[in-house]
Amino acid sequence: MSPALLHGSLQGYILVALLLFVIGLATVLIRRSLLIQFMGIELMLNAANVALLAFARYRGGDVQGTVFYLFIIAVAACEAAVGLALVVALYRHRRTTDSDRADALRR
Amino acid sequence: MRLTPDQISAIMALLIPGVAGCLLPLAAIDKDQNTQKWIRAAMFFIALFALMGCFFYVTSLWGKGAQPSFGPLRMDRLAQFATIFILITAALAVLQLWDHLHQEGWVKGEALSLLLFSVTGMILFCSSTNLMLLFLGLELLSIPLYALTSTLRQRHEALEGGVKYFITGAVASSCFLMGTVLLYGMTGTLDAAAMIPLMPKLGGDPMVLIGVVLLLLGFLFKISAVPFHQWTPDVYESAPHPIAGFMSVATKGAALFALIRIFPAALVRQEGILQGKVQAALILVAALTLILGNLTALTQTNVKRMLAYSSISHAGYLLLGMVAGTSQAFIGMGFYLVSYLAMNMGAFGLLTAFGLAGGRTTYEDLRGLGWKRPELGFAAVICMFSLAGIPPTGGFYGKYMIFRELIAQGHVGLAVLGVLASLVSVAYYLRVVVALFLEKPLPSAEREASEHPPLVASLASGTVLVCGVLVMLIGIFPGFLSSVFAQRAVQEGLNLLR
Amino acid sequence: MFLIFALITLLGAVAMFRSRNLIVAGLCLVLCFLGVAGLFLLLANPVAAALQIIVYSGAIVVLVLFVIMLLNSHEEEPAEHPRRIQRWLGALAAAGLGAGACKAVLSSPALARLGQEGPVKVMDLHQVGVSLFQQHVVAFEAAGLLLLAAMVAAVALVKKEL
Amino acid sequence: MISTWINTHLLTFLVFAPLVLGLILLCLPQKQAPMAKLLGFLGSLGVFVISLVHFLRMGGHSYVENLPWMTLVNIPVDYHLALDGLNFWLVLLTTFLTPLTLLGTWASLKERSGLATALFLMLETGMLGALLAQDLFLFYLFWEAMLLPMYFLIALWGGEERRYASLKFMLYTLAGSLLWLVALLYLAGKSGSFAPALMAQTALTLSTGIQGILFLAFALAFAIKVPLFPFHTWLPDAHTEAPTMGSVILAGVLLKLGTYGFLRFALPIFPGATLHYAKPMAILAVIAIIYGALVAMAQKDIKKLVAYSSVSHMGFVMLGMASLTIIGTQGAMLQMLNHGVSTGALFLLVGMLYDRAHTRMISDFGGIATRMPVFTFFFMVVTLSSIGLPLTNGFVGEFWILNGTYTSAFGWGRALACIAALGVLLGAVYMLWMVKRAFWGAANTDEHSGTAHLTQDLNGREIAVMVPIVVLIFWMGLHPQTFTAISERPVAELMAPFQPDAPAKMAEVAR
Amino acid sequence: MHMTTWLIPLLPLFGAAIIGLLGRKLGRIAVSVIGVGVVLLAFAFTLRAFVLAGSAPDHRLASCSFTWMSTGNLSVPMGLVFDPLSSLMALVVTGIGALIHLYSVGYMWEEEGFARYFAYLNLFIFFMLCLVLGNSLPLLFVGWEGVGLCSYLLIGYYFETDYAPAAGLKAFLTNRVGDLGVLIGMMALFAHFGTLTIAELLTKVGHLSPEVGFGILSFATLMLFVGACGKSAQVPLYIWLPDAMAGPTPVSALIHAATMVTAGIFMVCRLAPLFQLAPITLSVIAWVGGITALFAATIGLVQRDIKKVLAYSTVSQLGYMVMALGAGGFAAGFFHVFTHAWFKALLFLGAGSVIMAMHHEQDLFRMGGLRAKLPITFWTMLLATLAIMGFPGFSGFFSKDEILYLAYLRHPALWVIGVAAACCTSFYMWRLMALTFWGEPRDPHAYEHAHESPWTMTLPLVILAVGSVVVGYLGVPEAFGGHFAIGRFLEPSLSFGQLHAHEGHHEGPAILLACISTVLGLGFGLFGFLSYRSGTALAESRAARFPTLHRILLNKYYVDEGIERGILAPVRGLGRLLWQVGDVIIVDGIGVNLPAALARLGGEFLALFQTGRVRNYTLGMVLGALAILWIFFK
Repeated sequence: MSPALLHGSLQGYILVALLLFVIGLATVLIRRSLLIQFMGIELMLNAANVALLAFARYRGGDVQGTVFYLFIIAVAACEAAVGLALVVALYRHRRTTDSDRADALRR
Repeated sequence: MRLTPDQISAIMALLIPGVAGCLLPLAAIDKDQNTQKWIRAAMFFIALFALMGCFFYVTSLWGKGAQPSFGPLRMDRLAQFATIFILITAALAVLQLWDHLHQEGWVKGEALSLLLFSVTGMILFCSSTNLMLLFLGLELLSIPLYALTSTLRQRHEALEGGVKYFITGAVASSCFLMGTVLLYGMTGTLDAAAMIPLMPKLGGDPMVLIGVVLLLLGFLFKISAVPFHQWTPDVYESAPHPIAGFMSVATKGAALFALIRIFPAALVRQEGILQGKVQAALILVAALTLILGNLTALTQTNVKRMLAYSSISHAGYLLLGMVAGTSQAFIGMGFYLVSYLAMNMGAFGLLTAFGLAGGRTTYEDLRGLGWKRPELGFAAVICMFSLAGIPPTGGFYGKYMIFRELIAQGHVGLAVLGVLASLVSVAYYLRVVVALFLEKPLPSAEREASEHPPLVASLASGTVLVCGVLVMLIGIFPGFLSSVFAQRAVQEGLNLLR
Repeated sequence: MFLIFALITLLGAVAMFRSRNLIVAGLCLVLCFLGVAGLFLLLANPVAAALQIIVYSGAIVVLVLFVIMLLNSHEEEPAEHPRRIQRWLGALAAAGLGAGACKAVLSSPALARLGQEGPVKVMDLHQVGVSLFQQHVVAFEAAGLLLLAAMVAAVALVKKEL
Repeated sequence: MISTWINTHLLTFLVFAPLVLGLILLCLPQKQAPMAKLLGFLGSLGVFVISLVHFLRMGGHSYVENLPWMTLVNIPVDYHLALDGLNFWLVLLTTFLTPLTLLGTWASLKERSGLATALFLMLETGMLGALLAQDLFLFYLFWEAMLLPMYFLIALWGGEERRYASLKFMLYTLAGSLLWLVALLYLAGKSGSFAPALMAQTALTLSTGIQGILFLAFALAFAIKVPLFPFHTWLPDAHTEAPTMGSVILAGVLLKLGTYGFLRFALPIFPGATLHYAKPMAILAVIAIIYGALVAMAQKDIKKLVAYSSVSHMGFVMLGMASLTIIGTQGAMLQMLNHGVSTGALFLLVGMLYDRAHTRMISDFGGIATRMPVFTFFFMVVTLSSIGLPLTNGFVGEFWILNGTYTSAFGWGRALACIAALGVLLGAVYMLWMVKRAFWGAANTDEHSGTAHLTQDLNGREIAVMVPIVVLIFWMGLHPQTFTAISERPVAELMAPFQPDAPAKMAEVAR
Repeated sequence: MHMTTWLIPLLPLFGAAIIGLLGRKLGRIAVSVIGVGVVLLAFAFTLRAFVLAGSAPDHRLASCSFTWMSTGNLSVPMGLVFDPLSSLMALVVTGIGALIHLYSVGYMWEEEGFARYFAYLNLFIFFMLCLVLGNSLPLLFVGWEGVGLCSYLLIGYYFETDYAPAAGLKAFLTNRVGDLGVLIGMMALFAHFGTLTIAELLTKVGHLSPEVGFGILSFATLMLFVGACGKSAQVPLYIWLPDAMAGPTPVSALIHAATMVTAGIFMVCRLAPLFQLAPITLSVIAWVGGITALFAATIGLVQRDIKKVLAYSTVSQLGYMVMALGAGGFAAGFFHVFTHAWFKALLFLGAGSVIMAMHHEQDLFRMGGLRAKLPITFWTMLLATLAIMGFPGFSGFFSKDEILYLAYLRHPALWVIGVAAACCTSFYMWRLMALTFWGEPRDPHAYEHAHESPWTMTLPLVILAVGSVVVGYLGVPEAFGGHFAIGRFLEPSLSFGQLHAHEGHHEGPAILLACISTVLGLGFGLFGFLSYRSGTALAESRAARFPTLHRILLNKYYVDEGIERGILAPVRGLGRLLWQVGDVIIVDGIGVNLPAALARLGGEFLALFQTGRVRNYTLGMVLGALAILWIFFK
């Protein structure tokens, strides 16, 4: 690894973003709890945020980046609302937040 | 800040359903919506009115030949075509929803509001090349759909479907977002159109490639192409019939229209390396989609799941159009989508029209129904044959145009795969026909039917008939749709970008 | 500094991924978000950093924790089946993606070129506002609609009377 | 005014009049089934009369309707119908058999007979359209459109195994035609047109290998329809399960579309490939002749036996065509009509038997002749025509085909002709053996047997159906020129490229 | 003139149509009048045409009406030709036909299907005339198959029984095997000569240089001869003829003795110039004929059914005729056809008369002593017996000896065979006569009621008897000082002006040979007569002495069983096999249902991935993305 990477070059940020993205994805893939999966999704969105703002910074402080970031936050909030509402509603029926147990629909 | 008339006319198409979507929850707040039929009627009326208004507005735009724009929002012919497509689908879904929600025993006005929001999102999704707008459109169309899937939340399957859709959908959206961000970062612009000149320099860069893949993933998910399809059958099964139909048609359509706009024009066409790669990926996905969609549909016992897999297989045919990648192929896709709209809304509407509510949607439930309502049965037959691509129905011409271009581009093998797939599809579409006409209802089903006479679903029946007629009309006058509408949409819409 | 915040971020994420207890996971998520906010500061974007802390760490994660409490499911339920294939394939895919990402980032010439560009420009809220309401007004409207839609959806999903 | 319209748009009228009539019948309420049947019969009879009158007046000029229809994906599609020597009699056969079949099966269908009549008329539209279409795309449309009514006829009014049979029928035929569609689109893409003439020009520019593949794709679709061995297995099922009217028209006209397709499209578009594949085709045809006959011998169900006899007879048609001689092809043309009349009549007769006895098993019968002499008379006449007794139609066709094959240019013509002639013998074996078991002998008096139910001989309506068929059988046997003169010249032109002395022949024909 | 010639075949057809369609309403008398009348009229017209043709310069009278079938270079006219051969044969057909029609009126009077019978019979005359008079091979073939059909219908006349339809079917199918040969022969001739009109064909053959096309000629003629074998009941296709006795007796007389079965010989004569150029075929013909003659005669020795004896006798006599053809004696062969027509018809009709008198009893061993009861029948049959055994001065004598002599010229072994067959013939004929008319009545009850037949039956007997005696004098061979008049008469037809028949130059010991054969024949006749005159006891004891031989002969050398096991059963088995294996397993199973099952199985397998667990769905997406990434980075 080059020192630049360790000291905050663009590549470093992007790397962090992608790793964050992958960790989020892994969470969705491997964890069973719907709530944790949901958190994984939030991680993925955040990874995009990191990358977005890093790019914006290296694109000469592009305002679009921050604007987009605002929208992403809004989207994250919306997803949080709907997602958690779904989880709660499902929990009311099934008394579980285990995604593996919600497998009535298959084949 | 002042809006110019051009900007206003560009955003009007979004505003009409959007505002109506905002209004509807006001009516839904009233607890009496369960008892007061006029409130329900008013809600449906508002929704329909909004859709109709928007429809007439956009058709007038089309008629005038106006292609207004508002910043990154471009209401060009392609967008107008897509908008009309989405609006008709939504209108049919709303009409069917009236009957379906009554069959399910209660009514829920929020569904209409969500539907309108989703429509707004779809229109937005189809009418821009700005990736930020695209992402917002994607979310605006998806988030209401997550909830719509779970409309019938007294059933746990409905919620399960919603959750599954949400998780997979959110992952796909995140991927789309990541792709957007990466492309933005590498090109410095969010406008796909503006990326064109930069692509030759960047085409081989790994970050760009990753970005393109992630972006593509978002689209393919919405199109429900294999292997991004697995939510589809579960979600369709759990969703109300009209919503499932709406999702299968409008979502797929919107994603494809957006794909037509973004990929060939902005990313692929100008750049040799990328084009080859995207095409190879699309070939793989399309082939997988065709095989899996058709084979799995063959084994289903539930009509709705069959229709879900069938919609996956149709995604395969449509993707073949993307593989061909010529403007003629895009015209074919537009054509295909319109006939698909008619036949698939007809197919899903059938379930409502025959009064199959409460999760009863197996072939067994359909037995002998065609004889009870011959006109519906007839329309169903037309829709099924059209889905199977047998002339002289609309479905045939769509396939014809796509295969024709595919072959002209040298993908004969894929075309053969396509026709073999449609051969397989005939078997399962005919099962519906067989069930409707060939078999007498089971005695138990007869008894149940006599105990619970289905509500007369006149609106849904009407939509099915309209769909049947539409399919036949498209089949008889294919040239009209293809040259007057699809061709102009693709040529004038995409020319604007180039 | 970058290294510290990056490590906070990633370790927070990994800790969330690993934790059995849901509440602990939520707290790890907060940690991760704080790390991200720190990164934003390093990227000369205090606006974003603030929003990150307020909205994400504040609102969203709290919402999640709230739901965790509400549902009373603090621990992940024991698995019905081990599903080893899923775990291993998932882990493998994630590892592959991670490795691929590292390789891609390091091997991307365009990225390296971009990394050497330009002076640092601190983001201020005014700029953002102007851009938001002039260039991106359509997107803004759409985002508003989106929030409304999400609200309606959430209400429709969980309100008492059907 | 209508008559002038018909005069100028005769072909369009012929093609679509049955469809319109069928749609009208669909709208009639269920209770009006007798009315619907009557209307259907009279209407189709009218179509027949009009076609007959106009065709007889045809004289020198031929009917053509050619309008540009639409342009799909850059390739124009024409609404091009034409009546010429190749399809003249097949069209008349179709319009003739339709009312006849409706009359013959008047009492067969108890349930929803109005709907069946409507479907039947739609089927007529499909067949006439396919026969008259000169544009390949139009042909394909009608070709596929024929499937649907037939599918429903089998699936809704069929026997016990109707689901399997109808699905098999559908998928089998679609499998061929879909692959053919790919070839069609390929060729259309190269030539930019669906006109056979242009396609033929384009095909010449393609490499031999590609021509061969395209030809095989065309041939597959047609061969399945014919059906040529080994693509024949849908036929026995479809025939056996189909109601009488379906079987009649399936044997009478539908199968001919396969051989007609060869003649009209596959041969002229790919002369080179045709020459190359003529021998394999002829071999398959001979196998079909023998195989169909041998398998027919093993059948226990009369209808299935007749179905397999169709395989054998259509093998003759294929053989005649594959001989690439004028005699053979003319024989094939005639044999198509023969088979349409004879086998159609056989199915009608079997249907009449089934209506009375509700069984078709040979073993359930015995001594039919003692109960139904008139029926036996007609059955014998048709049987004899089917086994190719001279002076009936069957002989002339088979004789020409065999002679054509014997003189064909490719090496094995003589041997093939001799083997195929065995089919004539075997035909007599299975038909007359069946006749012996079912018709002769003492009447089967067992109460559950089929013979016991044969209380009534043919009634006036049924006799009225059979008489024109018998007249035709002898007419075609005695004066085949009536039916082949018109195709002499087109066939000669068609075969000209395949003759060893092609240029000289062409000059002669021109003269 | 031309119109009246057309009336010759059309009159019977007309009669058949009228009787067939209106028969039940007409009544028996009208049917008889029409049925017999049309044939008589046809006979009259034939006689006229015969005379006219005889007086024509080239002995030919041709009438052509229209082109029957024409396409490409194939053109077949529909026309009649009267030359010596065909007009003579037509005379036989209509003449003897008329007599037998007349006879049938009496014989069939009681039958239910009287009208049907006459319709068939008239139809038969029509087809036979087509065969005889047709000017082209296809037209000949029309008659050829048509008489086969009528034979089928008439054999199966008693269709309520089990055996009659089976016999009819056997006859038709065996004939069809022969027809196949004719068909192939026609194809070969057409392919080579480009015409199927007999006159043109023979003209072209005349111009044929000997080196070219002999192979094709051999092939074609061999194939044609296969047809002749079928129709004229030669080994191995003779099997149908004995069974054909299931039909009414007049039918046996007309069709299976006098006319139809001789069609094969007629056809070979018709195409004699062709056959003459094919020496291989000729020798095949000769040997087949000889073998048939002896083979059938030996079977005839032990048969108990009176009609079966006559049937095997017919086969044997046909063998003679064929042997004559093979020896190059076309005229001699045809002469025997001519004489045979008289006496064999007479024998059958006589047998019919006996059978009727005995109330449909056909077993010789149950008859006896009928001489007194049936005097006319007895005397006429006696004359016929003398004729068939070749008693000097009777018709059979001349024709048979001419044949034997020609056979000797061809190969002495053939002569030996012929003489052996003649001895057998004498033996079984006298056995028949003795068992029927001499001895004690072995069925007293039937004997009591036996009485002479009505005049409609006896009149034909008498006429035929006269013929049996005298027609031989039309062809007294040159060896006996005659001119072989019939041979000279037929010359224009047989040689068609190009080639000379090999007949006529008699060398060698003709008289001696004739004496030997006659003496032997007489001796065996006497032996037969003496053996059976007093009853069946002597015969039974003899049968007991050679049980194996007797059994083999009685079972007709097990040929039918052999054919059943060797050909029919395997073919039927093959049909079943092809159906159950070829269609059901291979084409349907592997070609159709297997792909369908595979598709379904594939669907089931793919559906396994639809686990219902959302993690799996996401994993699928990720793997898909990985795959696409792999494509992108490849």
